[in-house]
Amino acid sequence: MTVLTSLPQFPWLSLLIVLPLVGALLCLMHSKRPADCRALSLATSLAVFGVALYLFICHGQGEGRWLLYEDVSWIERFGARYVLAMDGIALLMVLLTSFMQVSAVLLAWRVERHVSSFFALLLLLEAGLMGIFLAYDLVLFYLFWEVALIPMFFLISVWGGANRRQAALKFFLYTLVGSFFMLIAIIALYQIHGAQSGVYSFVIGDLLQTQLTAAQEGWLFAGFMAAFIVKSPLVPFHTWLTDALTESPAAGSLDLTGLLLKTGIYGLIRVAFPLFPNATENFLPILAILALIGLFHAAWSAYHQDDIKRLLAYSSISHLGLVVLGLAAWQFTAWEGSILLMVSHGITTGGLFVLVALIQERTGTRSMKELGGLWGQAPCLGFLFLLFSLASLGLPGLANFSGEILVLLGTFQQHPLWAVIALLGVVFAAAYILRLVQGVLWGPAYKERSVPDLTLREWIILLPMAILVVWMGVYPEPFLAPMHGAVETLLAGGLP
Amino acid sequence: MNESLLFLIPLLPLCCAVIIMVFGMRLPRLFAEVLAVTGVAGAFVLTVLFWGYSEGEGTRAVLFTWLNSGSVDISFALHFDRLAAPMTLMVTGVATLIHLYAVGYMHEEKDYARFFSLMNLFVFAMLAIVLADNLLVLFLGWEGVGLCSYGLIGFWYQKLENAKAGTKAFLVTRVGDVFLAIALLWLFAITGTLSISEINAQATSLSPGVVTVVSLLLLLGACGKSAQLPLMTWLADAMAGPTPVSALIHAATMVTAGVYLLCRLFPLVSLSVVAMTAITAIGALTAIYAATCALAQREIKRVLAYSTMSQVGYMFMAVGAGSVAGAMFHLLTHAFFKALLFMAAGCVIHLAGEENDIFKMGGLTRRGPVELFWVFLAGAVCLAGLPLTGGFFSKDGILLALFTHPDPVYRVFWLVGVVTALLTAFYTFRLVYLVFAGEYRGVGHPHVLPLLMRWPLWPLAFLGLLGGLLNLPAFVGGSETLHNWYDNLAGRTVTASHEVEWMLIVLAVAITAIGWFAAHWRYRIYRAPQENAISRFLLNGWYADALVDRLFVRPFAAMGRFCSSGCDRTLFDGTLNGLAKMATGWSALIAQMTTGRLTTYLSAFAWGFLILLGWFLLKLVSGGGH
Amino acid sequence: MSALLFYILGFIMLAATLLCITRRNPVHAVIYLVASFFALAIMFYLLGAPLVAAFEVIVYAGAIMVLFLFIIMMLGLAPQETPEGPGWKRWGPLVLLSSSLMICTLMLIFQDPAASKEIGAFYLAPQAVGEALFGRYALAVEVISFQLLFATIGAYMLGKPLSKGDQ
Amino acid sequence: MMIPFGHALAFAAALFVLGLTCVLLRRQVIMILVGVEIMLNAASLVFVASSAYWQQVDGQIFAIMLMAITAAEVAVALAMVVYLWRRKRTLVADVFNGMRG
Repeated sequence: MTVLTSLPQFPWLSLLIVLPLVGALLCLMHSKRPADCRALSLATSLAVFGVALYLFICHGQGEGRWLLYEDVSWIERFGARYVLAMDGIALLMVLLTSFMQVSAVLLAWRVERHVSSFFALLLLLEAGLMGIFLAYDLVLFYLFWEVALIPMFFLISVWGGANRRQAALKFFLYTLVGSFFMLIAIIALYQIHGAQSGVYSFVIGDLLQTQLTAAQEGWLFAGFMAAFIVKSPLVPFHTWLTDALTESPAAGSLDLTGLLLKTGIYGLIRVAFPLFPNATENFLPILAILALIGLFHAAWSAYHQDDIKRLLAYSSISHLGLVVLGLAAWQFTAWEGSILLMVSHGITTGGLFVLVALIQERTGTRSMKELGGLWGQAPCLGFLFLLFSLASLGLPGLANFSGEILVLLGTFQQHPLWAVIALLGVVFAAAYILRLVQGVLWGPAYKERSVPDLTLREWIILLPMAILVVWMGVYPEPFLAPMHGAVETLLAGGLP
Repeated sequence: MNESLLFLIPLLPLCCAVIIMVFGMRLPRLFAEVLAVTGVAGAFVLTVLFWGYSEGEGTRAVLFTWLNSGSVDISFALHFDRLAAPMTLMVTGVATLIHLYAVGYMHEEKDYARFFSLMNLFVFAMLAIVLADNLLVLFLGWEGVGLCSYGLIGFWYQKLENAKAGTKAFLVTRVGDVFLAIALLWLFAITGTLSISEINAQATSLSPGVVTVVSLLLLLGACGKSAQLPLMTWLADAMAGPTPVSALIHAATMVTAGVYLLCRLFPLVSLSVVAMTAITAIGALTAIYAATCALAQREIKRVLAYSTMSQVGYMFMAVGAGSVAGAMFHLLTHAFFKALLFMAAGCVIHLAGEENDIFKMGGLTRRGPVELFWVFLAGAVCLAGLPLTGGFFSKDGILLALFTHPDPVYRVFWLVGVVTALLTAFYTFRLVYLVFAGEYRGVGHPHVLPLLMRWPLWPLAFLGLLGGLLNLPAFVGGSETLHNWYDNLAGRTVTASHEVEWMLIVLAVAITAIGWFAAHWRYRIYRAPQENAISRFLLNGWYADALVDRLFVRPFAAMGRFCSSGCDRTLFDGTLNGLAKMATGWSALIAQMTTGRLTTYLSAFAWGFLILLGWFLLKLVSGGGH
Repeated sequence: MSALLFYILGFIMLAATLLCITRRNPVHAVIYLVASFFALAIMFYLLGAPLVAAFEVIVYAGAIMVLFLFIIMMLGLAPQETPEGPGWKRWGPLVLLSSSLMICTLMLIFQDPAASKEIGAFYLAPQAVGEALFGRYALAVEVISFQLLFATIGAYMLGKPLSKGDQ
Repeated sequence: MMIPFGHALAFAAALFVLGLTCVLLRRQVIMILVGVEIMLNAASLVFVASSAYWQQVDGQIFAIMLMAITAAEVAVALAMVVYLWRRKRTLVADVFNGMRG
């Protein structure tokens, strides 16, 4: 292990996790005063965002493997340590999480039932996500993995739509089964490593040195992949997502699509690939095929949907297919593109989900048959909807394109055929997105209902997202720069 | 002056677009209009001012890094050279006139902010294509053009058909974009750069097979934007947009982008004989296809749309025959007279009381200002290729290039070009006769033509008629200005004996005359059209839409249904529900054993105890005691 | 002599127990059981455990079984459990189970060489037991005393009159 | 005393099996408890016999503790019997099947 552990510094990373937890607790303690809860959770999420922003600006360009590292002994008996580590990729994910969380809190402003619990769960979810992105010890990682799961389950099952129970249960079972395999693999790896070296440890950095036979590596890798593939989600393990996204409350779907889905891919990058390089190498083509199937399957399915939320859920699956494809290409540019796309997809699809929630609030429907002509009634809303849709469609100059083109440029250098097939998927993306835009914005307006335009609060949610979408499309350099070093080390496999 | 000021040329329309988009509805209408026109006119003036930069190898300017990751290092960079300069001038110039016209045309439209901001954005995107230094910036403009056409064709979105036409334009061109993107990725993979000039420089060192494939991909990409076979179906429907938009799409922006792309990458494309032949073949096929379709159209703008397709086919043929100068020459003259024709058609439609059908027009010389007839005629004779007009010289140059090409197969293309010219002359004059000759057959009341819709036509008529001077052939005493200006970028120098040239000219004149006379004979006096299978076939564009629908759209929708209902609902969810049912069944079975009765549990415990004991015993017996 | 006595007592104990478990009247059953415990107490004495024997009589036969009797009488339990009595179907398998258990256990016991060794003469004075109990096993005694306390509290809680909801 | 250790154990086993039979055979809760007592006594017998066999005090100690624990158990169990009787006016064990799956 590195000697970074001894550096005395302020525990910024712990702060990122502790702050939302404290916020959640305070929310629960003020359950009688909903207004306070709102203000409190907004303040908390803003504070977390502030910390993340500070880290991005002041620690974004560090030397060495890690930008920040914290290591405290935790459960000594088992060799589980409280290790948090942040590299460029984690930094981006942390930034995205804290940013989306502010939006989610603002979006949930009008929740009426069990306000304090809602915000507490939202903040707990943020803590879990932060933990996933920062943990560098497998027990800790698994712990946060489950911590992030539970609030989401309640968010869906209590505040969700008509079919919420079933959707929540489906979500819970899928992810739980996946993570169960991961748990087994974690323990097995721990045992193997301990028996080999005599040092029983869960820290990823220690486990990297484990010598595994091909069969062992394959099985352990499969265990981890079960969790990550379900979470990513790749076809055919994706049906939980469409239901969960469709049924969950607005803030929940924002977090689900923007952040929770990324944990699966992040797990691939941070845990599965480095720990099992040989198995990874063998598995990459399969991963690519799964990704491509997912990309096309979801694009086709999206075209058939009438419920706009469900359509967006499929579009998420399709985009994440491209992200996974970039990872499977195992190429520097493609990886950077994938990570960038992950971030930008979080923002664009997040924005779309916000807008869908607003549209549903105003019109009471999500069916394209009953929508249309919104542009004339609420031009600002329509404009932003168009903007995010176009970004999602991969228009150059908007956020998703930067990631997509990097993925494709990188992938083509390794596997031209994959890139070409993926490009065909781009047309399909255009097909369903344009169908969405046409169904929502164009056509005759429904005269019997009036659709008010965006309010100030909604502007505050959407405007930063819109600005980011353009910024990331035109000048993604600030987001690309921090990850260069991290991607390089991860690809080389030469981790400390 | 600093060369990065060159960025003002595309950024001026962009900034105006953004300002209008954000503040348009809050500011007075006049402000938005002035801003829109100023943006484009400013770009025109700047182009003139910066003309000097284009000489020699041209000037490169880098704004800032766009994407930087690993070996990818792409900047927002532009390259103002001899190929880009005239194109920029044309785009901004024609677009300025169109914008002026649009101010008049849209004076009753309430949603003007969206319109003008999209128009300015459109010009920006086209300038990005023209000025791009690397293929990614070009791709930015390329997609941007698609987006703007989407927004503008579907501008009157309340009618769902308009929105659908816009969507169609975006989607069909996007299919072409995919091929362009593949070419882009491929070029990057083999050359390690996306800079156009570097790719052109490295072209000779690439393997011929790769060059051929990449060129064909580029061709398909160009086909999408330039509405060539097989990706041409969107253009006719694009008439759903306001007339200034049609003018912009057909004359200054969008459809010419494909031709420009091929000219830009000509050093690469020209290396492949197969690709060059394919380009010519596609151009020729489209030219004759569109010309036949134009014969039977009833809507004035559709006739013009098909004529555009046909004329762009000529430009493709020119590129295929190796004459970049010829292609660009035709592109420029075509831009002038087609913008003119569209804008005049807009006036005509206004006069006919928003009537599109040419069979319900007629006698419009007497209903509106007579000058309209003259400017429309000026455009028409250019299109028909009447001698001494701009269109005549540019088209003749292309036919000459085809005729003199060493490969004998080009004679076939040349013949197609000649036949197309005949058809062009025929349908052009058919249009003129149906619209202007005879008595008025419609019922609509004429609208008043605002001044702004009238005077922008004059400069265009002037340019169209005298456009030939741009590149007057040597044998009629010209100096081939454009060809010399392009210098080493001009492609193959067409050399032919004077006899051949004169023969071709005489032939062209004869053909135009025949077309005119045929139209004169058939349409001078109005006769009601007869419906028959052939006319329906041509009217529907050879049923290409239906074919596309059958071949692609329906299978796609079916696939969507299959994936969503078939796979997800039935297969995946069904399997899981089955598993869940099975688990529930098992659990019910096990739950039955949980009777809740103490006695059951106790006896189960006792039996278990017995088994345990028995096992011990067995172990002892098999172990032979201790 | 004492060996013979041991066997006689053993058979008395088994017979009393058998009668106990087959009586339909619970009062009779408990009385037979008391008899069985007396026999057992004397067996304890023969095995050199006078203190345990005394406790067996005082605590088991004297206190616990009397408690049983109290409860049975207090609740006025009917002698008959079920009108038709246990049928073959019910106790046939039980006899099979019990006998096979018995056989298995006996086989297990007697295959061990230690089973045939004789128990030597042994006598443990109550004082020695007391010293061990409050010396080495003091902590265990404390724990058990706690348990008795809790049991008392538990019995008290259970014995409270039912609240209305439970009825 | 000249009896083999095995015989003492055999008596204990027989007592135990009788107790178990009682537990399984009888339906009344109180008789089930009686069966439990019988089995506990069988255990006591083993403890005491072992104590004599190994000449050690511990077996007897455990027998005494067993009695103490049994006393506690019986106290609670009989209290429950009373409780159950109050609720359902019967002590037939099969009636109490509230834990049914």
